[in-house]
Amino acid sequence: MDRHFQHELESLKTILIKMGSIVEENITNALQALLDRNESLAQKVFENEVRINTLELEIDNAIIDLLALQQPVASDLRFIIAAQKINNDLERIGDHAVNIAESDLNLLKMKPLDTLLELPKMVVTTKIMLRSALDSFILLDPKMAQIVLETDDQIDNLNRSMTTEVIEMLRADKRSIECGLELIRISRNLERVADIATNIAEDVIFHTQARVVKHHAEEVKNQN
Amino acid sequence: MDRHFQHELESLKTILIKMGSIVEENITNALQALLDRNESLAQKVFENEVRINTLELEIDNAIIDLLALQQPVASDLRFIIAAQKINNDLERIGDHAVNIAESDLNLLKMKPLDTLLELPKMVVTTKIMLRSALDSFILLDPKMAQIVLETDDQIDNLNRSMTTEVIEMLRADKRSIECGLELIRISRNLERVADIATNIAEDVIFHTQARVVKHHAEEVKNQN
Amino acid sequence: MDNYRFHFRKFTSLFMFTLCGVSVLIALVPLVLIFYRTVAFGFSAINWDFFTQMPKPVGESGGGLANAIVGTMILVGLGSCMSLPVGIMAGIYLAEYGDNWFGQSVRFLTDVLNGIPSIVTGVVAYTVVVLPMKHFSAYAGGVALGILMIPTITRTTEEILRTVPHSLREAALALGIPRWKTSLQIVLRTAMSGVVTGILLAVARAAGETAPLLFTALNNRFWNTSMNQPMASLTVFIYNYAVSPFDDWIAQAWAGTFVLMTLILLLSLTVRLATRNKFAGNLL
Amino acid sequence: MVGHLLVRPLYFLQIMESIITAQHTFKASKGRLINPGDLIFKNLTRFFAALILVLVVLMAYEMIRTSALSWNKFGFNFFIRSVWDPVQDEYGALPFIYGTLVSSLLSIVIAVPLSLGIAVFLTEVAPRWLERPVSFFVEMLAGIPSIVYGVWGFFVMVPWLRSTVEPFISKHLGFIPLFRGAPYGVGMLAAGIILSIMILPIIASISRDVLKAVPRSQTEAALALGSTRWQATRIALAYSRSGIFGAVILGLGRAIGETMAVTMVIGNRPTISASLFEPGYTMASVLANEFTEATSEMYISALVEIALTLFIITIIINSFARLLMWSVTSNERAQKA
Amino acid sequence: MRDYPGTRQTLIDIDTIPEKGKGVPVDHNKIVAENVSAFFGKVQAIRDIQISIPENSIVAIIGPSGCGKSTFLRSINRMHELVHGTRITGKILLDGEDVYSIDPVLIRKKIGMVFQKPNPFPTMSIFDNVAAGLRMGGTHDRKNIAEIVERSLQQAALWNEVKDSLSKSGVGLSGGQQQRLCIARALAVNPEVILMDEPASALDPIATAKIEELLFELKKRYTIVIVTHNMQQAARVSDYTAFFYMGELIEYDVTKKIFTAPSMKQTEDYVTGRFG
Amino acid sequence: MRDYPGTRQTLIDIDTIPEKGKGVPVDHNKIVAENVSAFFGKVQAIRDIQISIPENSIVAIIGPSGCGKSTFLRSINRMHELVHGTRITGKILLDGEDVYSIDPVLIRKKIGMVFQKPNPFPTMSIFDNVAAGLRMGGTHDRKNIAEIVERSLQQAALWNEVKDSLSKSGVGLSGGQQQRLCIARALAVNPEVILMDEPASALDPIATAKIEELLFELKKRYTIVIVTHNMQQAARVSDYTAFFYMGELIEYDVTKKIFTAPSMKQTEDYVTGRFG
Ligand SMILES: Nc1ncnc2c1ncn2[C@@H]1O[C@H](COP(=O)(O)OP(=O)(O)OP(=O)(O)O)[C@@H](O)[C@H]1O
Ligand SMILES: Nc1ncnc2c1ncn2[C@@H]1O[C@H](COP(=O)(O)OP(=O)(O)OP(=O)(O)O)[C@@H](O)[C@H]1O
Ligand SMILES: [Mg+2]
Ligand SMILES: [Mg+2]
Ligand SMILES: O=P([O-])([O-])[O-]
Repeated sequence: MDRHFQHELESLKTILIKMGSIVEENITNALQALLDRNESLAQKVFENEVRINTLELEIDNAIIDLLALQQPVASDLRFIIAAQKINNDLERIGDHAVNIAESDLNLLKMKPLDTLLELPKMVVTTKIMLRSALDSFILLDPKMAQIVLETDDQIDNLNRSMTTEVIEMLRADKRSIECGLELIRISRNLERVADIATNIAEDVIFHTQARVVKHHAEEVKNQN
Repeated sequence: MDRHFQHELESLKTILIKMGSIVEENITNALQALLDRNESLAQKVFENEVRINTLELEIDNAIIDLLALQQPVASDLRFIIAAQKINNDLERIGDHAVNIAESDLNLLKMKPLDTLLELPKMVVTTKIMLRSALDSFILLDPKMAQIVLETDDQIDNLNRSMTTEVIEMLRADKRSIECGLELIRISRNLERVADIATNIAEDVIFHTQARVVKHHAEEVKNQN
Repeated sequence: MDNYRFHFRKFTSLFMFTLCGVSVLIALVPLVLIFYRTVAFGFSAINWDFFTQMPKPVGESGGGLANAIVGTMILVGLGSCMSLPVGIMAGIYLAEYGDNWFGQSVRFLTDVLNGIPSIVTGVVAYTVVVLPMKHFSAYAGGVALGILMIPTITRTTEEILRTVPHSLREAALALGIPRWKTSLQIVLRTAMSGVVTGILLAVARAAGETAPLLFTALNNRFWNTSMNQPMASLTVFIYNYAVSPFDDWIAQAWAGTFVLMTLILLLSLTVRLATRNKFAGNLL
Repeated sequence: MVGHLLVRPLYFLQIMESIITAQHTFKASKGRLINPGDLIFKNLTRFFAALILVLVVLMAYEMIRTSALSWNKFGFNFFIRSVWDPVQDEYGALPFIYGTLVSSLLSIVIAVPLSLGIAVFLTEVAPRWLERPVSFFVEMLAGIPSIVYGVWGFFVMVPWLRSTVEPFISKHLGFIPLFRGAPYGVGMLAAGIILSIMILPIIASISRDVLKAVPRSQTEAALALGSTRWQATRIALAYSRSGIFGAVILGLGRAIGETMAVTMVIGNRPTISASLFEPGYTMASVLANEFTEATSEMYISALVEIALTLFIITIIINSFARLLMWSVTSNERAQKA
Repeated sequence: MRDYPGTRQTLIDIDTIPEKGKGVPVDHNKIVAENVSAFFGKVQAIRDIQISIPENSIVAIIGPSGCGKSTFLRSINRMHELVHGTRITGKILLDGEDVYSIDPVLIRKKIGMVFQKPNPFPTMSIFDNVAAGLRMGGTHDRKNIAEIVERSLQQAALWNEVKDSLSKSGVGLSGGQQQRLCIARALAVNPEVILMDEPASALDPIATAKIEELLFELKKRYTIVIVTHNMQQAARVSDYTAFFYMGELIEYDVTKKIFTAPSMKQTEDYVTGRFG
Repeated sequence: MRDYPGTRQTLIDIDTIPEKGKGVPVDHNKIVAENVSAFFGKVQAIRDIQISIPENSIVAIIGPSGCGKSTFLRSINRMHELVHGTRITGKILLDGEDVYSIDPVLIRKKIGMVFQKPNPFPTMSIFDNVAAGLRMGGTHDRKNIAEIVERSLQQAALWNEVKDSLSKSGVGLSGGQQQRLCIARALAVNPEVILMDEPASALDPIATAKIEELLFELKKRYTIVIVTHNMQQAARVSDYTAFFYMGELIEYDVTKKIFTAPSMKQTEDYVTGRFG
């Protein structure tokens, strides 16, 4: 039977995807602003953040309404719970994009750097992870989500080496302490974005397979 | 009428409070470890983190079950939604405690610092905020929650001056770059903890007054 | 102890149900006997003449009860003409509007009328029609049967209309159908088979009545279709012949009994079978 | 066929509807609007309902008027005198009243247990293949005209009572005054038996319907408590007791007014006797036997007074039944509120 | 009277999100009850009900048993007065006109009703059931009737299931189908408002879901007032919800509000099941 | 057969969290159905039902109308055989003993039943209603009966409401009270299992909530099997849920599982309302 409720779930999904694409755009812009040394791109991030926040509130409201009015169960409920988490996660990614844009603005005030070290690599990987996580949600593809989980280690490694490299850079050139701090901040933020993309992938797995993978929950359970 | 369902809500609240106290303990330990240069306190943070993660999963499960089985509405639903968010928030605070503990371990490997700059102040304020946020949840006291929201600015200011001071410290003494980075990291993490305490306060206001204060939602709405 | 109790209960149960079965057997005995007698005695006395010939004078054998058969039809017809409109309309009133003191009174009086022995109806018809006219007539018989039929038709109509769920009326009214159309085209139509059943049973009952005709339509040994004259009826003929001392007449009484029973049973059984016992409970 | 008769008045109403154009609306007394067709239809049916009321009142009036002569002469003594002498124009109705009461009570005593047995058998015991034909036969009994019972009773039952049953009973139970006396065959016992056969199908089939109307959940509730089938049946009987009582009252009413069958088997002798074997006379049978012969005005008046008495007894019985039903239902209503 | 921001369409309408909360303005209050009280003899069943029902919306009435839900519903199309000894005070306006100043037959054509138990006319075929209101209302044009019957059955989402058995009896259908038949029957006389008194309480969950889906379609053309014992149902289908208690209207608001953050303590207690 | 981790107590039990999922082991399967099929004449209403019902738990049976829920329930206490022309194959074991090898009168004492519509015996007082089963069972000791009646009414959470009107008729109570009276009546004969066929479907939400609360109390002492059309009710009250469809048992699992992550597509479609 084609139910009205399902249309509401569909539109929830659509708007979540929309939010996802804005967030992705924000991440992209935040990094592109640095690469292109383009301040207006960074400004755009702040503008979009307002939209993201509004969307987050709307989606939160919609979810509460769905829960209050439709009494969802089983896969519907799991979808809504997943949507709620993803919403929250996207908003956090949005915050990290803003953090990066702030660092951008600080960096743009300083003299250009010769190298961004591991950052471009991190950016590419993070974006792929985020995109894959969102795609796995759209396509309800737990396999794709699984891949996201596995990619997280790469980012962690990149972040670690980034920190070491920046420290070395700072040792070499005392003047760029602020600059180095900003680079580390960007790297950390990217690492968090990747973490959050991982969370989204976990939620997708929960929604599609009714399996909790967060904190390696299954192993935790089995150990106890 | 005394309903079975209400007992379940009560036990949800109890366990959330329990989780809150463990998280608070972790934050305290993470900072005390630094102040006392006590590595075992830092280790304890890692141990507790496992418990926190387990609790988070349990609470998440319980919430899904409540939603699936009890079809809560109105204040019950708002309570469950608030509980879900607070659960998530507490877990994040737990993560930040771990981050701080990691920094602790790094710092403990280096030679002791003469000053922790603004950190002690930040620690006190953050702990008060977290405690107040949790208390406002326990007592369902939106006024107390409101105070938490207002305290957040202090922390932001402390964090900012902390960064500046660390940069100055680094300029003065090149050897302690790692040390400075860790201090900034701890400060940032504390700032995030305060943010999250603010989130909890927001959720309490939502639960008790059915009013969304996040992202200054009301102003956002009114502007549009 | 408990075991004993349990077996005692089981035994009581079995015993009581056996008694019930025995009741059925006892009740069936007279039915079988009556059928047997009527068929055995009546069927042999029946021939074509019985239906086509007039009664023969005392002493002559043969002849039939043609005039009585026709007379019964006329009398029942007269009764129906009188009772149908009153009975059905009053029945509709009681079912559709009758929840007030007036309806209660009418319902009560209808029940009274229904319970009045048929012989009393005859007495009333006698005082109302026969006494003023100073002679017995088919009219008087018709009035007596009519009075007899009215309560049956009224109450069966009412009861059957009441079996139509209230929700059906509300459904019709909510469609903007006026109430009177609702009563006629929804309620009455839904219950039509029951109403017709009620009428037919009233007719069957009237056709089998003897007492109210004894001193209203009286009897008539001759062919007569004038309403103003005494009129023969099957039942009165049977009575008169049965208590007579002549074997020939007694045989004819059995034959009449046989015909009457066949007629009435066929009538009511067809109706009952057609409506599958749906309304049987309300019709007695 | 008869349905046709029905359609006529309806057709008439349809024509009437087209005469009333639906646009006109009538104000009802409370100031709310009422549909005009409804107003006409309601009053039309009310008119016919009123006819019934008029009819009953008229009947009572007629009987009172005609019996006035007798009432004026005998007064209340009419009911307690045993004389019945058309020659002297002396009348008393006591033997008839006695005969009526005894014969109908006897019939009730015989018929009620049997009827209940049948009703229980049909609802609780009989498998479906048996239930249908048995109810069918029971209802057949109800359809047989009373004259047929009379004829059968007169020719078959009475001789059998006389030759077999009554001698047997008086031999074994003769010490009881009820069963003393010569076996005439005709008499109270015959009347009681024939009446019981006649009212049995009425009581049985109404009781069956009432029992059938007991919600299944009642018996199931009892069975689910671990009761035996009979105990569950008792629950059902208790549930439907007022309906069953109504059926019995209805049967009693029938028995009191039954004429032809009784007339043919009761012996028609206006005496009061303790023995059931003795002939008797009932109010209905005296009317049947003597009305046509009644010549004097006083004779007719006395007979009409007997008819009036029957009429009044009927009203009393009906009122009683109604009162009973009313108290039961209003009790339930009060409890529900 | 309060004015309502408009009917719920979907929970989130992507393009209008920033304007959410304003939505479609209420063009028109289809039904307005002013100080309506209803009595059964001396018993007062409802007391001073004041409510406005916007056009093309679904309004649910909830409340504990005996609180007067059905009574209020039935006073809208004047079915209340069919019970003996009843009385109504106050005004009920349909498009601004007092229904008690119009012939009830006309009012009931404009305000259709669907009942708790499906009640098709048992002697009529499916077709005739739907046509009944038309025919008895004086329409006898065959083609016209056939068209309306088809359209009504289609609107009631029943056409596909019965189109090959239109001449069969309506009582042969399943409970849910019967109820949709009753809805089609009500639609055939072209009402503006449809009142439903617990229309799904006699149905199983699947049939109930079908009826609920149907409601979303119907409200595009009709104004619907539905009484329900099933709070979840009220939550699922309605735009506005009225909570009745002891014959009074305690709270009337957008359904979302009633089920996420009711203003009155009594409402809160009722919807969360803390009542009584 | 599957073995179940134990009955649900509260959702979160603080002290046992790490051990959650192991919980109290199932001591005992109170009822075991093995390959039960039931027929009405030639119609097969249920097919090869295989189910184990753990002691002191609430098992809900859900499924679309006509799927055989009631039939299965009624075959447990042999009420099914009361309908003419019915037949049952397979085994139903109560504590390991086949109920079809015992006198039905004895079985029904051990397996009580509560019906859809409250059905107190209308000719009896409240007291007599509760005492009916005892008396019919042959207990006539007054003091004993009075004690049992009080205890049963207390267990059914009705004692406080009726203790001053024990001699009044049971039909004077409200619907919800009547249903609790029926529960007390069933409890009085000291059953081990209680079967309930939609016990709250005729009640309003408040009365329903009371009955549901009562169930939580009752399961401490009895094993309860409840048929319900109301899926939310099944979710709220039961420990295990069985989903029937077209006479077959599609899925039987812990209630949480059925409502959050059912294994079978059909179950999922049914509980989410996508069915049909
Ligand atoms: N026919 C009647 N006669 C007298 N009082 C009545 C009648 N119908 C209803 N009432 C009273 O009117 C009040 C409101 O009844 P109503 O039927 O409107 O309640 P409801 O909210 O629809 O209840 P439910 O949910 O049980 O249908 C009740 O208290 C009832 O006692
Ligand atoms: N007395 C009967 N005679 C013949 N078939 C029956 C009878 N009772 C039930 N059935 C059939 O048995 C099947 C199962 O019926 P059952 O009453 O067990 O369903 P259910 O799941 O309880 O439905 P509901 O939810 O409507 O109560 C149905 O398909 C029905 O057609
Ligand atoms: Mg933000
Ligand atoms: Mg963690
Ligand atoms: O929002 P986070 O600080 O937990 O990444």
